[in-house]
Amino acid sequence: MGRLRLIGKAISIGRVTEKYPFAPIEVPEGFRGKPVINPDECIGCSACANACPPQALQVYDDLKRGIRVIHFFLGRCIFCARCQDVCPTDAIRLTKEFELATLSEEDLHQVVELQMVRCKECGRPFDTFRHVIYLAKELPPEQRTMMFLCPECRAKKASKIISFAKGGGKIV
Amino acid sequence: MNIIFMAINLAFALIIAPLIDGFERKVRARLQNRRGPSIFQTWWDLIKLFRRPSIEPRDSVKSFYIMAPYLTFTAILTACLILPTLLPHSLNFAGDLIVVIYMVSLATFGFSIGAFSSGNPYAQIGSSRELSLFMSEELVLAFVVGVIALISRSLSFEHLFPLPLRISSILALALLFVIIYVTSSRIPFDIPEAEPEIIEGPLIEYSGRHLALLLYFIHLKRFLLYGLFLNFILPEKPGIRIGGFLIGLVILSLVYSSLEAYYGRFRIDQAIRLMKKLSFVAFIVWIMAMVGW
Amino acid sequence: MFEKSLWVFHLNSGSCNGCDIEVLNIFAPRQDVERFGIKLVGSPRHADAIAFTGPITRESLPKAVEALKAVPEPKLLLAIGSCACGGGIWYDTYAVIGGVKEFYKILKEEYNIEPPTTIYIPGCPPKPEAIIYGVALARKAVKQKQKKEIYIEELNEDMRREIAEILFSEAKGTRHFLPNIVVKTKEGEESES
Amino acid sequence: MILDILRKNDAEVIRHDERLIITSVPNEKLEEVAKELFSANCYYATGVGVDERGMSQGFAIYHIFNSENEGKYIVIKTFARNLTIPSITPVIEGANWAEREAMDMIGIKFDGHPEPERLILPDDWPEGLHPLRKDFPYNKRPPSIKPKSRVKKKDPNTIEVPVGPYHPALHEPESFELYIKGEEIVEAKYKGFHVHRGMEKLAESRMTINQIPFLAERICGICGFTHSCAYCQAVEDAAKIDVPERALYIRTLLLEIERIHSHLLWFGVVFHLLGFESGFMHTWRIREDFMNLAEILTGNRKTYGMNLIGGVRRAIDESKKRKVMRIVEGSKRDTVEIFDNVMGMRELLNRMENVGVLPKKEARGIGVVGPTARGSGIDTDVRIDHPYAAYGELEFKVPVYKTGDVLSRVLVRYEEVLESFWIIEQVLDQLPQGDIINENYKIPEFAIGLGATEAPRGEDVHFLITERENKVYRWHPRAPTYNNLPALPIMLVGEKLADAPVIIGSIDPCFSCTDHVSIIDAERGKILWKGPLNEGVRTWGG
Repeated sequence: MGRLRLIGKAISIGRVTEKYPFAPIEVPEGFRGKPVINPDECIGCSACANACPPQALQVYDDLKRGIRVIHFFLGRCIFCARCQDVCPTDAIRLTKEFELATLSEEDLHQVVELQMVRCKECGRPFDTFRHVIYLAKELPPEQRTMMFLCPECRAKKASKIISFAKGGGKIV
Repeated sequence: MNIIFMAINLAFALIIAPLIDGFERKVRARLQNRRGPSIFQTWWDLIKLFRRPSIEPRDSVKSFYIMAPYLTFTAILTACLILPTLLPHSLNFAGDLIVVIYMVSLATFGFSIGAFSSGNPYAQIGSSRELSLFMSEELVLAFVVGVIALISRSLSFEHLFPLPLRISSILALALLFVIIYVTSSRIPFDIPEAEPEIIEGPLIEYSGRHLALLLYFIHLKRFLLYGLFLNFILPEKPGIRIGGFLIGLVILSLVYSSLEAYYGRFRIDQAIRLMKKLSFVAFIVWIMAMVGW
Repeated sequence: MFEKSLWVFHLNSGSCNGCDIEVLNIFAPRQDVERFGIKLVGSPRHADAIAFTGPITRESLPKAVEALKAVPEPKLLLAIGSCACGGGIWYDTYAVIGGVKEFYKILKEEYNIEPPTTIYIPGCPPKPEAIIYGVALARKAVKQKQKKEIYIEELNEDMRREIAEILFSEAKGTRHFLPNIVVKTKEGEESES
Repeated sequence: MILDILRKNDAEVIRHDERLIITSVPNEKLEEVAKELFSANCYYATGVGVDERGMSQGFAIYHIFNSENEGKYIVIKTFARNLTIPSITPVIEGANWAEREAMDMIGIKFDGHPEPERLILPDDWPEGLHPLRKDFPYNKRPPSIKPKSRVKKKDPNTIEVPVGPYHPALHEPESFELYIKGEEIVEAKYKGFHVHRGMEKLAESRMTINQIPFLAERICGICGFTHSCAYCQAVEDAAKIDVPERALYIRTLLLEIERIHSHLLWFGVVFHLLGFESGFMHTWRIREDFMNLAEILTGNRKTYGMNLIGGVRRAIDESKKRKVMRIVEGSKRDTVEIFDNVMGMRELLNRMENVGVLPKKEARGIGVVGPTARGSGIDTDVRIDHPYAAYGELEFKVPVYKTGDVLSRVLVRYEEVLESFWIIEQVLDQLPQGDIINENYKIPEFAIGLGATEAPRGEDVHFLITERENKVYRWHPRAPTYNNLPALPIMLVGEKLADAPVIIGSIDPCFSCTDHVSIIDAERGKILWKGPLNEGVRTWGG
C-alpha cells in the first residue's frame, strides 16, 4: 500500500525539473560566484594574495618591465570571498556569475598588470603608482617626501635623518 | 504474401522496440517528478553506440566474445519471425511455441557466454546470476507452457490464440504476466545487471557496436514477450487486432515500468525462493488444467 | 556524435566529495539531465565522456590513466571543480598531481597519449547548473562566457609621476592636513620615525 | 578516577579543566595507562604523531581518549625513545590505524605492533621519506619507485574480484578485498587512502591560521562545515577565545542543516544501492531545498565558508529566518510521509534486517562513532557528552537502537533528521542578537587545543598545536569514517556478496574524510572461468 501512496504522492507533486539551460535560473543575493578584479580600482597592494587560501590570486613583480602582475587563476579558486573581505578598495568582488565552463584552460586566467614606481635613489621598481598614491592620501604631507623611495633606501635615509638629529645637526 | 507481412512484422519490431524503452523511461521519470528524456532517446543511444568503436578486452576469449552479440541478436530476430506480433502472420509450423521459447533461451545463453568469455569477474558473476535466475524461472515457464498446451491441445501458435476462457487459462496468463516481468530483467529482478552491485554485470566489457547489439536484444526481447502475452488475449479480427496490439503494448509497458519504478532489488536467493513458490503455484494450475477447469 | 546522447563515467580522482555529490545531483529531479540523454555508467567501456573530480592524487594517478585508456575514442573529458581544473587548494602538495593540465603532461611524457577534448568547469563545487552549462557548451548549445582577461595599465611612468607630484605639491602648498589620517602600512611607520 | 589512573602511573598533568586533560606519560608506562583507561570506559579517539624537534626534544605521540562519563577528552603525550614507542594496539584495537599513520607520516616505530605495514602513502612512495617531518618540504614530489609486490596467498582456486576503487555504488575511490565462497563473504580486508591529499602538511607550511578553516572545510564536501567548526573550536580552545553567542547559534543552525542534507543524501544512496530509484529521487528532491537554503544563508550550496576563528562571517536576518522556517516545515511533512511509506515496502526491509550486524562489544573495541555506534546500542553523541556551539542550551533526543544491523542504522539516521528539524526550530526561536565575530585575540605559541563536533557520520576530533606568526605547528583532523571503517570486516563476513554495497554504504563511509573491494572466490575445486581474472577489472582500475 505504501508503494501506491508513494506513486500517488509523486503524481500529485508533478514535475519539479527546471528549464535550465533554456531559461535562466536565479541565484540568491550574496551568492559567491566568479571573483572579478575591477582593474580600474585595483591598486596592487597584494592583500588579497596574502589572504587567498588556495593561492589562486598571486602577485609578483616583473622587475625588468617594471610591472606588478596580479594574476588570478579561476581553476584554483575556492570561492571563499576572503579576497573581497580584505580588499581595501573593493576592487575584487564576487559576482553572481556561475557559468564558467570553458573549452580551454587559458580562459580561466585574469591578469592585471600595473605600472610600478622606480625608486628615486636606486632605480629599482618597488611599488605600484596606485598603491603609492593610495598610501599618500593617508599620510600627512610632510611625510610624503619619502614616498618615492624603496623600503631599503627609505630605511637608510630615515636612519641618516635620525642620526643627524641625534648629533645635533652634524653627522655623527 | 506471408513473407511481406512477416517483413512488416520484423520491421515493426525493430523500430518499435527501442521506442517502447524510451516510453518506459519517460513514464518512470514522470513517476519520479522528473521531465525525463524524449521517447526517442533509446534510439539515439543505440545510433550513437553503433557509431562508436568496439574494443576487445585483453583477457577475453576473442572468438566467443565477438560471436556472442551476433548469436544473441540473430536468435531474437528469428524468434520475431516465428511469433505473430503486429500482424497475425508468421512462419507457421507445429511446435513453433517451443521454438520461440528455445530461441529466447538461446539468446540468453549467448548473452551469458559472451559475458563469461569477456574475462571480467563482474561479468562472470553477472552471467552466473543470469543463468541461475534463468534456470529457476524456466520451471515456471515450463508449467505455464504445459497448461497452455493442455488447454488448447496444441503447441502451434495457429491453434493457441486466443486462449479459451477457463480458470486455469486466466491463472496461466497471470503467471505468464509475472514471468515476462522476471525475464525482461527489471527491478527487482535485474539482479544480473545490478548497476550498484556488479556494474551492469554481463555488459561491463562490451562497447560500441557489440554493446548496442546486446542492448537492442534486451529491448527486442521485451517487445517479443509483450507480443507473446498480447497474442493470448487479442481477438482474431484483423482491424481490431492491430489497434488492440498497439494499445496493449502501451498498457503493458505502462504497468511494467510503473512497477519497476517503485520496487527495490531482490537478492538472488530471495528471487530464487520466490520463483520456487511460483513454480509450485504453476504446478497447481497445471493440475487444474489437467482436471479440466 | 554526442549531441543527443552522452554517457559519462564518473571518476573521483581524490575529490572531497563536494563535486561528486553535485555530479549526482544533476541526476536528481530538479536538474534531471537524463532529459538531455546524459547517463551515468558504471563501466568506462560504455562511456563517451569521463568526468574527473579532484586534483588527481598520486595514488589514483595510475588508475585514472587506466580508466582514461579504457574509454573508446573519440572521448570527452570533463574536469569538474576547481581541483580538477587546476589543482584547487592543494595544487602543489606532495600527494597530488594538481589538475588535468599536469595530468596531460604526464600522459604525454610517460604514456604517449594525446589529451582528449576537455571541458573545464570551475567551481568549488560548481553548481549543478554550472555542470549542465558545461555539457551544453560541449554540444555548442550555449555561448561561452568565460574569457581570458588581461588588463595592462596604459599610463607611462612619467605621466604617473607628474600626476603624483602635482597631488603632493598641492597638498604641501596648502599645508592642509587631510582628514582621517590613519597610518596603516609598514612603510608609513618607517617614514614616521 | 581518570586522574587517579594517571597519577598512579607517574603521569605529569599539563592542563586540566572541565573538558580536557593533557598529560605526559613516560614511555614504559604507556601501555599500562592505555589499558586502564580503556577499562575505565574511555574509548580511543585518535593518535597524533608530532615531529617536535622545533619545540622540544624530538618525536612524540599524542593518544587521545574520550571519556563520555566524565565529559572529558584525555590527551596522553609520550616521547619516542630512539624513535620507538611501545604500541598500544595489542591492548586497544582502535589504535591500529593511528599508529600506522604515525609510522608512515612521521617515521616513529611502534614496538609490538601486530601489522606494521604502510597505510596512507601510495605504494610507489620511496621508503624512509616521511612527509610530516618538519624537514620535508610540503611541495616536494619524490620520483616514484617500483612498488614492493605484496605477498599474496597463492591458491589456484582463489579468484579475486576487486570491487573498486571506482565502483559506481559509492562514487568515491575505495578498496575492499572480499574473499567469497559462492556468494558468501568469508573474509574482508580494507585498503585505501586514494584521497590522501597532504592537507596536514599543507596546513602547517603554506597556510595561515585563518586560512585553514577553508582547508578544513574541504576535508569533506559533504560534512565540511563540521570540520571547519571543529578546527575553529580547537584554535579557540588553545587560545581561549570567547565566541559571541549569536555566532554559536548560527554555527548550530548550519551544522544541523548540514546534517539533514547529509542524511537525506545518504538515504538516497542507500535506496539507490537497493535498486529503489524512486526513493533516491524522492529524498534528493527534499534535499534540494536544503541545498538552496544553504545557498541563501551562506552564498554556496555546499562549501559554506562561514567559519573564521572567533565567529562566523554572515549574520541571519529576519527574512532569511522566515525562509528557513518555511522550508523546514514543508520538508518535515514530506520526509515523514515518504519514510512511513518506504518502511512499508517489504523487499527493502528484507534486504536491511539482520544484514551487516555489528555487535556492541566489537563496536566498543574498535571505537566506532556516530550513527554506526548508536545503531549498535552505544549511547554516544558529542553534542550531549561534550556540548559545543549552542547544543548545551538546546533540547533534543539521541536515538539509540540495539540490533546493530543496517536497518537500525537507517532508523537512527531517520530519527536524527527529525530531531534536527526540531533543533533548527529551537535555534531560530532563541537566536540572540549581538556580534557575530570576536576578532580580539592573540594566539599563544605552542598551545594545545582540541575541538570535537558530532558530524553526520559521528565524532570529529581536531587536534592542534599553535605556533607564532599566525601559523599552526601541527593540525590533525580525525574524521568519523576513520574509526568506523575498521568495523566493516566484522559486518561483511558471513554476508552475501549482493549485500556488500549496502553494508559498506550503511556506515555512510566518507573516504575523502579518511577509500576498494576485491572479491576472492575461495570455494575449492570450482573454477568458473579460466585466465588471469583479476586483470579484467584491474585494467581500468584495481
